[in-house]
Amino acid sequence: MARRLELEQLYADYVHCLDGDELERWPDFFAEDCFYRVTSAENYEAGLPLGLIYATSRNMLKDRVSALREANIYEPQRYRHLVSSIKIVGDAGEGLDLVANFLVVRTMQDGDMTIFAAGRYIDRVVCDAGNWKFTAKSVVLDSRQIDTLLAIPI
Amino acid sequence: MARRLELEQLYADYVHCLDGDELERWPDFFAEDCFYRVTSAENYEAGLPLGLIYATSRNMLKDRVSALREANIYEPQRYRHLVSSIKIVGDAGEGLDLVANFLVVRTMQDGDMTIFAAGRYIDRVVCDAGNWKFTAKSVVLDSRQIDTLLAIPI
Amino acid sequence: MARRLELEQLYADYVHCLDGDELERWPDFFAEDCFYRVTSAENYEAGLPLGLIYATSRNMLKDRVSALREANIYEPQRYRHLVSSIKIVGDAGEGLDLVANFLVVRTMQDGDMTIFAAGRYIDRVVCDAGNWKFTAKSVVLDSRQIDTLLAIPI
Amino acid sequence: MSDQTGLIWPAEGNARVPYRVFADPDIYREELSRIFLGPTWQFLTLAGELPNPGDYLATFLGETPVIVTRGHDGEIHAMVNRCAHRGNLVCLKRRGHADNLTCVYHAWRYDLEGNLDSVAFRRGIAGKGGMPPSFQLAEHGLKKLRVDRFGDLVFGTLSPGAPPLGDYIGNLMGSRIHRVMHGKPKVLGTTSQILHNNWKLYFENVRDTYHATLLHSFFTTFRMSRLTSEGGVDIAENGAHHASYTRNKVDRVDAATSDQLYAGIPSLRENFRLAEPGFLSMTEEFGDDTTTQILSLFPNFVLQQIQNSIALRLVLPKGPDKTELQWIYLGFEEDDAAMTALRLAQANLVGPAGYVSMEDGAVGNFIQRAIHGSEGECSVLEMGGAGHVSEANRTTEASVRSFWHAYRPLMGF
Amino acid sequence: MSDQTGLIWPAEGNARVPYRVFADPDIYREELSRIFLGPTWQFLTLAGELPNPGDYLATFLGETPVIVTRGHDGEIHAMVNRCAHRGNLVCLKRRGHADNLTCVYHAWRYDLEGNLDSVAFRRGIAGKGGMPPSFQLAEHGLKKLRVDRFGDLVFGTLSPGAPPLGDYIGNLMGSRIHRVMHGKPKVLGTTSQILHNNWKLYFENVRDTYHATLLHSFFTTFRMSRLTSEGGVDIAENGAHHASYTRNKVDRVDAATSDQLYAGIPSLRENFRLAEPGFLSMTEEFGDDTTTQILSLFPNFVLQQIQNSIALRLVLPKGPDKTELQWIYLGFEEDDAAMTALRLAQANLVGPAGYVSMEDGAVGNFIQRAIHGSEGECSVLEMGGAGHVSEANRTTEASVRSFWHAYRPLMGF
Amino acid sequence: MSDQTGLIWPAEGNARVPYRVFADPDIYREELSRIFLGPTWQFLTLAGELPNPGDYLATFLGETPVIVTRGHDGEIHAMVNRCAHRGNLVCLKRRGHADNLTCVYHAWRYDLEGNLDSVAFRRGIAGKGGMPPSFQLAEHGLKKLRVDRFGDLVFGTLSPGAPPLGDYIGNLMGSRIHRVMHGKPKVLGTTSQILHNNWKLYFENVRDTYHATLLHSFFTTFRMSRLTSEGGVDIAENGAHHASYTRNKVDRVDAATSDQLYAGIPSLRENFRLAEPGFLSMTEEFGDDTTTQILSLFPNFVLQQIQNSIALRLVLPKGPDKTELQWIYLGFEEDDAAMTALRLAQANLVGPAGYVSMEDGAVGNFIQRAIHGSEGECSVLEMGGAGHVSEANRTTEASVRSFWHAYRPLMGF
Ligand code: FES
Ligand code: FES
Ligand code: FES
Ligand SMILES: [Fe+3]
Ligand SMILES: [Fe+3]
Ligand SMILES: [Fe+3]
Repeated sequence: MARRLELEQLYADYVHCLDGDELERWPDFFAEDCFYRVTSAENYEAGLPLGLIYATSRNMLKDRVSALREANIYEPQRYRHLVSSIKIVGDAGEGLDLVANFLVVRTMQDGDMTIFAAGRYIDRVVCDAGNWKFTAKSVVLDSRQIDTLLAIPI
Repeated sequence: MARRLELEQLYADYVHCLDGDELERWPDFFAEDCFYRVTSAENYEAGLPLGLIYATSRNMLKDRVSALREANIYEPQRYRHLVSSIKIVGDAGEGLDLVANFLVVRTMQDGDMTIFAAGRYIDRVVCDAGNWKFTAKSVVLDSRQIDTLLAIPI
Repeated sequence: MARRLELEQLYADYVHCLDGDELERWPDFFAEDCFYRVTSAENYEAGLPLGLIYATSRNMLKDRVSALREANIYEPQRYRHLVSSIKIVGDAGEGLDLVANFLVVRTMQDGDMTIFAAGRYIDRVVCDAGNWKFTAKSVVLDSRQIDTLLAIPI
Repeated sequence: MSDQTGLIWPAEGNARVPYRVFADPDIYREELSRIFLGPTWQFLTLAGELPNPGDYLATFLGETPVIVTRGHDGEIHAMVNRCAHRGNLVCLKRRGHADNLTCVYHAWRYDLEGNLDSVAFRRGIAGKGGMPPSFQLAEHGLKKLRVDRFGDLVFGTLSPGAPPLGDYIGNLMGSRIHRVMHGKPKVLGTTSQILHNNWKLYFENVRDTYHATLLHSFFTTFRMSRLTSEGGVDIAENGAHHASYTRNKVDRVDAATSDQLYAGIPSLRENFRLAEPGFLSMTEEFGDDTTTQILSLFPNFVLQQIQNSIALRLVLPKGPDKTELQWIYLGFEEDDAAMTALRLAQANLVGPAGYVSMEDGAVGNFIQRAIHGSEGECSVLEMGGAGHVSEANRTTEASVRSFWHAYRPLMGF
Repeated sequence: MSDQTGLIWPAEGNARVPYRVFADPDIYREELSRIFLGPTWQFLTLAGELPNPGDYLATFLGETPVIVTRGHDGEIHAMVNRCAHRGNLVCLKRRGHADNLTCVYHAWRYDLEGNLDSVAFRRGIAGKGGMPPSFQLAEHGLKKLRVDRFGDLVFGTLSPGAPPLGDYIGNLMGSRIHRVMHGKPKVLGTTSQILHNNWKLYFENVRDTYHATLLHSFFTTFRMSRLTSEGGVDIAENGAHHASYTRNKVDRVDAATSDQLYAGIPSLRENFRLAEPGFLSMTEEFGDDTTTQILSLFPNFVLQQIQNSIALRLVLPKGPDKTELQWIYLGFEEDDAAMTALRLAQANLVGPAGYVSMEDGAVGNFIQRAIHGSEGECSVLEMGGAGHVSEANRTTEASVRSFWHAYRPLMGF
Repeated sequence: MSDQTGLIWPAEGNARVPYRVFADPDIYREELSRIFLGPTWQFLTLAGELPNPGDYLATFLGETPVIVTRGHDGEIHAMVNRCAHRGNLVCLKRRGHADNLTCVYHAWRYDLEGNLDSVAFRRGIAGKGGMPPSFQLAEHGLKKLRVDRFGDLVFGTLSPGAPPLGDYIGNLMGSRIHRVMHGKPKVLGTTSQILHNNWKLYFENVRDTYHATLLHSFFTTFRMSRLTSEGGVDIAENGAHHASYTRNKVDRVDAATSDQLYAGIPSLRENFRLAEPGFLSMTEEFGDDTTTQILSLFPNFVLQQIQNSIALRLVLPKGPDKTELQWIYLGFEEDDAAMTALRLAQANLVGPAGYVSMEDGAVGNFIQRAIHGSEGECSVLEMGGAGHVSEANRTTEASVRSFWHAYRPLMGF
C-alpha cells in the first residue's frame, strides 16, 4: 500500500515536471538505460515499432530537451496532464509493469485550449535506492493525429 | 484505508476494461442481480426513470455486449475514461454507496477526439468473496446530448 | 499515509460540492481567515496580484455565493471537475502546501460541453479539529481566456 | 429561387435527389425561411408539459428560438423568443414558471401571451429621457405564433398561410396518431442526439420503410419486423406525411421463405441469440395487432411505436450538416407497474443507444461525408417505382419520395 | 456597398438597427477593411508596457496581426506582423525583447521600425541563386502603421486618411480620459474574455447607459448607481465616442422616490445584503465626485472607472459571431498599499466574474442566438428620442445611437 | 474562372502569389473539382498494403472519399466510396478485408471492382414493391477511378483526361523515385498531422529549398545540410513536380566560408551539441552520396529521404485553412536489424516531433494567421530569379514557382 502511494507520487511528480516546464528534470525520471517512445494505438496494436519520439537511453531524452531549448522553434504553449486509473499489471523480476490513463490539455499563448492527447501510459519501473525510475515508458495515444506538432514530451 | 485502495482499483479495472475494448469482461464487474443505467442529470434530477441503456440483470449487460459484437453497426471508436474524486457517501447494510467524477474522451478511427461524456457515477458496491461488485451503477451524464450514438458503455 | 488519503478526500469533497451546486457549503472548506483567488498563469508568473475572483476572508466567499444566488444573472450551467496529481510540496509550520492539477468541463442547459478551465490549484491547508481547511487557495488557470463568463467558483 | 441557388431538379422528379440539397448553405438558409418559418405546422410540446398558467418552455422553429407558455387564460401560447426592444432572449431557461416575461437586459415586461405590458422608465426621470410619446406598447409585443393542438400534441406556425392544423394533419395520420396516444401521456424521460448530417437525411431515414430490416439486425434476426411481415405505408391526404406499420404476427410468406428471402443479407444473424429476450415480447395495448408504427409529420415531427416503446422525436436543424434530434419517451398515466417496467426495458431498443435505432444516428453522417465532391450527382429513389401514395407493402421508397413531393414546391424546386 | 451587401438602412435612421448587421459574414468582412483597416484610430497598448528599446508585443487591428515595438530611437512603432517575403508572422510571441525582427522562415531581418535590413543569401552562393539585382530592400519592409500617443495610451491606424489623433479623440473625451489617468499607470493584471457575439453587440452594451442598473443588481441594490442618481452621457465632438458618468452621492430624487421608481424592477433586490460590503465604498481620488465613468472610443477601446476600479478594455473582432474582450486592470505607481488593496477588492466588480459586468459577457450572445431567422427585422433605439448628442441624464440610448451615427457612413449604409 | 472568383493573377507571374488563394473558400471549392477531381494523378497507397484479394482501405481524392481494393483478379482497383443508391459510405472502416462491398444501409452489394452485383429485394416480395424493370444493375455501379502503379506506389485519378501515369511522373522524377525505393517496402509505422493552414502552404514549404537550413537548426548546426553543400533541385519535364537533393559530404565552399555565410543566421547554433549524435550519421544505401532528397508530385504526394529516414507523405485538403498530412515511414524487407534501428532512431528527425520538420507543422499556420486583412497582397518569390527549371543549387525558389506554374492553368488563373 505504501508502494501504491509512492507510485502515484511518481506519476504526480512526472506530470508536474512537464506541466511546469521543468524539462531539464524530465530525464531524471528515467533510468540511464531506458526506453521511451510516443506512438499511436494504431501503431502499437499493429506491432509497428515507430515512435514519433523514440529514445533508447536517458541521454537521448536529454538531447530532446536541449533541442527543444536550443534548436527547435515552436509557439509558446503549455500542457496540463490529468492522470487516472494507475494499475499494476505485472511484477516480473525486472520491475513493475504499470498502466495509467492520461489526458493532456494544451493551452497556447493566446489562451486557446484543446484536448491535445488522450491515451495510456504502458510503463515499467524499478526502485533504485528508494527512488522509482522508468526503465520503459510507452506513451500510446488513442488518436493517430497530432495537432500541428509535438514538441513537449507527454 | 485498504478498502479505499481496493475501491480505487475497482474503478481503475473497470475503465481499463472498457477503454481496452474487453467488453466481454465488463458484465463481471456487476453482481448477477444488478441495476445499470445511463441517463442524463436532467432526467436524474427530475426523477424520471428512463435509461438510454437500462439493465436490471447481469444477463442484460451480456446481451448489450453481444449486440455490440454481433448485431449493431457503428464506426470504429475508442473511449478513454478519466476518473477522479471517488467518494464513499454511504455505508448501509446492503453495501457501500459511492460517487465519482468521470470524463470520457472518444476517439474515432480517423483520429478525431471529442469530449464524449462527463458526469458522475452513482454506485453501490458489495464485497463478494473478496471481490467488489457493482449491485447498482447509475451513469449520470452532465449533458442531455449524445453525439451521434452511444454504443460502448460508460 | 492516512493524511494523504484525508487530503485526497478534501479535494474530492471540494469538487463534489461545486459540481453538485451546493455552493452554500463551499465557504466551509476555508478557514475564516483565508485567501482565495482565481487568476491566469500569465498573471501568476508575472507576479501580478489581480484575481478575477479575489477574496481575503470566508465572508467574502459567502458574499460571492449570495451574489450568485440573489443578484447575478447567468444561464444555467454545471461544472465537472477532474482532479489529479495532488502533491504535497511544503510542510511549513503554518500548514501544508499542496498543488494539484484540475480540469473543468462546463455543460450548458442545452447540453453543450466545453473545456472551461484547466490548471493548477496552489493551496495551503491546515488541520483544524480534525478537519482540513484551506487557508489559501490560488486557482491558476492555464489559459488567459475565459469563455463568456466565470460565475461558479473553481 | 432557382435564380438564387441555381438548382435545377432532375427530370426524374421525386425518384432523384441532387446531393447538393444536403450540403449547400444557401439552400439551407432558404429552407429556414421557406419551410420552418413558412406554411408548415411544427411540433412544439406536449400540452401536459405546461400544466399551470405561468409555466413556460423554450424551443425552436427551425433555428428561430420560440417561447411556449400556458397563459392566465389557461390556453397555450407561443411567441418568438426575441425581445422587441434590442432582440435579447426573453426566456433564458429551457423551462420555468413566471407570472410574466421580463427581459433581463432592460426589464421590458411582457404578459404570458407576448403583449408588451411595460417599459422600464418609459416616462424618463424628472422629465428627462424616456420613450417618445409616439411609442405605443401595442406595437412592440413579441412576435406571436399561431398555436393549435391535436390531442395532447401542441403545434405552432409563424405563417398565416398554413391551413388549419386538422386539415394539415389529415384524417389518415390523425387516426394513426390517436391509436398510439390512447391515454394521458406520462413522460418517462428525454434525451437529445446530435446528428452530424443535414436534417433531411434524418427525415428520409425515418420515412424509409426499405432500410429498417436491412440496417437493423434486431428487427430481422428476432423477427420483430421483416419486409415479409404484413405491413405497409400510408401517405397523408396532402402527400406530406407518412405512417409505416407492421403487423409482424401475420406473415405474408412462411418463415422459411422469409429466411430464404433474407439469405445472404447481413442483417439476418443466424447465430445471434439473447440471454434475456423477454423484453422483446409485446403486451397488446393498441388492440390492432400493429407491432410497429413510425409516423412523421412534415417537416419536423416523428411519433414512434415499436412494440410498447412510444416516443416523440423532434427534428431541429442546426446547420447544413448538423441536426438535433430530441426524444421524449412516453408512457401513460394508466400504465401499471409492469407496463412501465416493460416500456423502460424496451427503451433499450430506441434512442442513441437503441438496438434498432443506434445506426440511424450515424448513417446520415456517412452520407454527408460520402457526398463531398459529388454535389452534382443524385441519389436514386426507385424502390417501389416513382409514386408517393399509400402502399400495402414496405419494399418501397414511396414515403421518402413523398417527402420530396412536399419539399419541392415549398422550395420552388 | 449596398450593391455588395444589399443592405438598405431603415428610414428611422439611428433609431433602428437591422439585426442582419450582427450576423452577415459579408458585412463583417466589409467592416474589417472599412472600419478596422480604415480611417479609425485603435488602441494598441500602454506606452509603459514597452519600457525599453527592443521591447515588442503583438496585437491586432481587427483581425490583422500587428507588432508594436519600442525602437532604438526610443519611439513606439507599429507594423503589420506579416513578413514581406512569403507572409509569415515575424513575431511569434505575444511579447518579448529583440534587437531586430528576424522572420523564422528564411531569416529575413527587419529593424525595430519594420525596415528590411537583410535577406539571407541575397547574393546566392558561389555566384548561383540569390535575389535578382532588381530587388531593393527598401521596397520590402513591413507595412507600417501611423502611431500616436494620448498620454500613456498608444493608438495606431493603417489609414493615411485618419485625422490627427487629438482631433479624433476630441477635447470632451480627452479631458475625461485625463481625469481617470491621473498618475503613472501600473498594471495590476490582465484577462481576456471570449464573447460569442458580434463585436458591435458588445460595443452597444458598453455605450448603453439605460441597461446598467436594470441588468446589474449590484448597482441598484447597493445604490452604487441608479438612473435616479445625478449623471449623464457626453458624446464626442465628432459624434463617434462616448462617456457616461454617475455622481451617485447626488440624487436627482429622494431615496424613497428612487426606490419607488425601481419598484417591480428585478434588479432591485430588497433583501439582498453582503456580509462584507466594505469594498464597495469609494476612496475619492479624482476630485470630482464622479463614482462611475465608462468611456468608449470608436471602434475598439473602453476606459472604465467604477469607484476605484480602473480598467482598459480592448474589443477585438474574431468573426461575425465571436469577439475577444481584453482587460487591463490598472492602478498607479502613486498608489499606497491601502489603495492597491481596494482596487484588487473592487476588481471583484468587473471582468468575466464581475458583480456588475458578468452579465455583459452573456447578453450579447443571447441576442446573437435570438436573432436567428429575424435578420430582416430591427432593434428599436428610441429611449431618449432619436438624437445622439450629450445629455445630462442616462435614461437614454443617445450614445448607442451615436455608435451607429459613426458606423453607417464608414460602411456606406 | 476569373468571372467566378474574380481573381486576377499579378503581372509578375509565378514570382508573385496573391494571399487570397490561401484563404478564399470559393477558390478552395474550385480546387477540389479542378485539381483533385481533375487531370492529376494522386497517391492512393502502397501496393503492399493490400496483399490479398479482398483487402481494402479507404482514402480520399481531395475531400472525396475513395475505396482502394485488391480485386479477385489480383489487380488494385479504386472507386468513389459512395453508394449508387442513396449515397452512403460503402466502406466504413479505414481498412479491412471483404469478399464483396455491401452497403450497410440497404444491403446493395458490389463486387471488389465496384460493379453492382445485387439489390436487396430488387424483385419486391410476393409481387409487391421492388425496383422497376427499367432498373439495370450495370448502370448503378460505384464510380470508378483510373488506377496505375509506379513500382510499389499506387496512384489514381477520376479524370479521363489525365495523361498516362508514366508520362505524368516523367523520367527525371521516375529515376529519383527508383533510387529511394530500392527494395521491398516495409512500413515501420504511420502518423497523421493536422495543419491549420491551406494545403498549398504546405506544398510550397515542401518544395522550398531555400528555407530548410534557415528554419531547421539541426541541418545547419550539425552540417547535415547547408546551402553551401553540393545539391540542387530538379523540376519534372512537365514542370509540375520537383526533387531537391543534397550531397553534404561535398561542400561547394570550405567549412569556414560556410560558417561565415551562415554567420548571424539564427539557425546556426554555435554552442548546441548532442550527448548522443550517433544517430545522425548515415549508412550509405543508395550508392550515390545523396544524403537528402525531397521529392514531390503535384498535387499531393511527397517522398522523403533524409539520411536513412524514408517516408511517404500524403497531403489531404480538409478546408481552406485545414490540411491533413499523413506520414508512412518506410524501411525495406532487406533491412538488417542495425538498419531498422537506425531508421527508427532517425525517425526522430521527421514527422510531427521531428528535429528537422517540427517547424513545418506550424509555419503554414503562421502564414495563414498573418494574411488576415492582406488578402489583396502577394508573397514574393524572387529567390533565384523568376524561372522554374532545374538548377544545380538550392538558394532558389524555382521549385516553389514551378508549383504555381502547374497550378495556374488548371485553375484558369
Ligand atoms: S433588449 Fe429586452 S429590454 Fe432591452
Ligand atoms: S517568409 Fe519571412 S523570410 Fe521568408
Ligand atoms: S444507400 Fe447503399 S444500399 Fe441504400
Ligand atoms: Fe432506422
Ligand atoms: Fe453592463
Ligand atoms: Fe522544412
